[in-house]
Amino acid sequence: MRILYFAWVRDNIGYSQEELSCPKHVRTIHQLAEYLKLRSEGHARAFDDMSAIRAARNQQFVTHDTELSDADEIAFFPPVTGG
Amino acid sequence: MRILYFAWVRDNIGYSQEELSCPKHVRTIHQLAEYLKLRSEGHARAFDDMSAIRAARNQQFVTHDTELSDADEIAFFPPVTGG
Amino acid sequence: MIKISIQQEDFDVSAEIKSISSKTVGAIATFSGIVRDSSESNPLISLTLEHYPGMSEAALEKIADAAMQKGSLEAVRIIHRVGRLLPEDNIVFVGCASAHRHAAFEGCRYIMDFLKTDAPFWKSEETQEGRIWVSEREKDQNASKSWLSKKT
Amino acid sequence: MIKISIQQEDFDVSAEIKSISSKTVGAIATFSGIVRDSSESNPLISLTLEHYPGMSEAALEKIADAAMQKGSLEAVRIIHRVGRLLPEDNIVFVGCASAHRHAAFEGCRYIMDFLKTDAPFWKSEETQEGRIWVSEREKDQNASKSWLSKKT
Repeated sequence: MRILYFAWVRDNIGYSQEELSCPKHVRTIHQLAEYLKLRSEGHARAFDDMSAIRAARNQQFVTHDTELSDADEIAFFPPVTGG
Repeated sequence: MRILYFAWVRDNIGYSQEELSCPKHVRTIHQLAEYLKLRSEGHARAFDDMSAIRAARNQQFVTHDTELSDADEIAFFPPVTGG
Repeated sequence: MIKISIQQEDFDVSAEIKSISSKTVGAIATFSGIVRDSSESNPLISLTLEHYPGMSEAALEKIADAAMQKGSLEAVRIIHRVGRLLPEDNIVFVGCASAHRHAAFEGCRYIMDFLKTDAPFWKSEETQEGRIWVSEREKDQNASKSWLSKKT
Repeated sequence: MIKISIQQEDFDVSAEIKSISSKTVGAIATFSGIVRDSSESNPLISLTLEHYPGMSEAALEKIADAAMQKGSLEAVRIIHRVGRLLPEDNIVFVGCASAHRHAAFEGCRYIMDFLKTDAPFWKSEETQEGRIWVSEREKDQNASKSWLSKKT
């Protein structure tokens, strides 16, 4: 699974992407974030308040209860502020 | 009194302005148009349907019952179609 | 800042947008009215714009003033061309600059709605059938009336 | 016709307007978003725009498609700049071309409202206090939600 980070999510984590295989019990976006929090202090900081986090699965906005597959590209980022 | 004509009002009358002194009984825009109708066939054609005519007094849109003075600049024209 | 021009010459939209921009402007909305190539399904040869000099400038000033009063606009630019125009020529340009986008959009719509009903300009269209004066459209009357019933 | 660009370079509004004009277009509405010179009363040094490459293009295409479906637009042009920008620089351009002005205005407003909420771009502001990420504004969320309750 490819995971991308943008804006202050990336700033906290320290890099913009990583590849990993999730354990079987990680089945949703929310569970993935909980799992990622264990990887570093930066991850823990980034995902501390999940209400501030938006996510995309294969480049489509999705809710946190969306299910994942190992072939997905998942992105985590704050609410968008373009325009 | 200076009288200006625009668009098809002018096309009917054949010229774009004239100066005249009105008789005392001509006190409103509507009465002025009725009076002008007598001046030529073109005037009569231009003012045949007064519902199609708009007017300005000293460069402000006015209704047909507006009173006039001899120092006024009066304009007659169709509804505007700019923009 | 309000600037009004009534002119025969064309204009450059980029330059006009720059002229209403400033350090505190975050949003510029513009409208360009353009000559189409047909009139009631007849190919259009030309469009001629006539105006009431003096009154037309004052009418556009008044509309721009009202738009500035209504919303929080920093600058308004209106250019209306007159004379003989060809298909794809610019007819009119309205630009509204504001700190925020909603005010800029509303200003532009407001000015165009009232320009269509309250500014003394007249269009005549030349086709192979001859030259005819464009009639006022009821839709335009209703568009400007709709602002009167809105709270400002 | 829809054309989307995400680029570092600036653009020329006149050229972009010409690119969406055609013989049947009578009305072009545009929006330009511009970098202001301050952030919460601190002088702004620069604004940096980041995006999610691939998803950002697709998101703008989807918004432009929806705008075309909704109103009778003939052409839509969207340009969003990314990278480091300075005060008074252009950030975004939206142009909508239509036979009539109401469709052009509505298209432009619609696209900007959804661009603010549905396209993956993020702004950070550099002031003397440092660099901070701009927070989403609730007003923008409400602006795009308001379209869902309107009949199309």
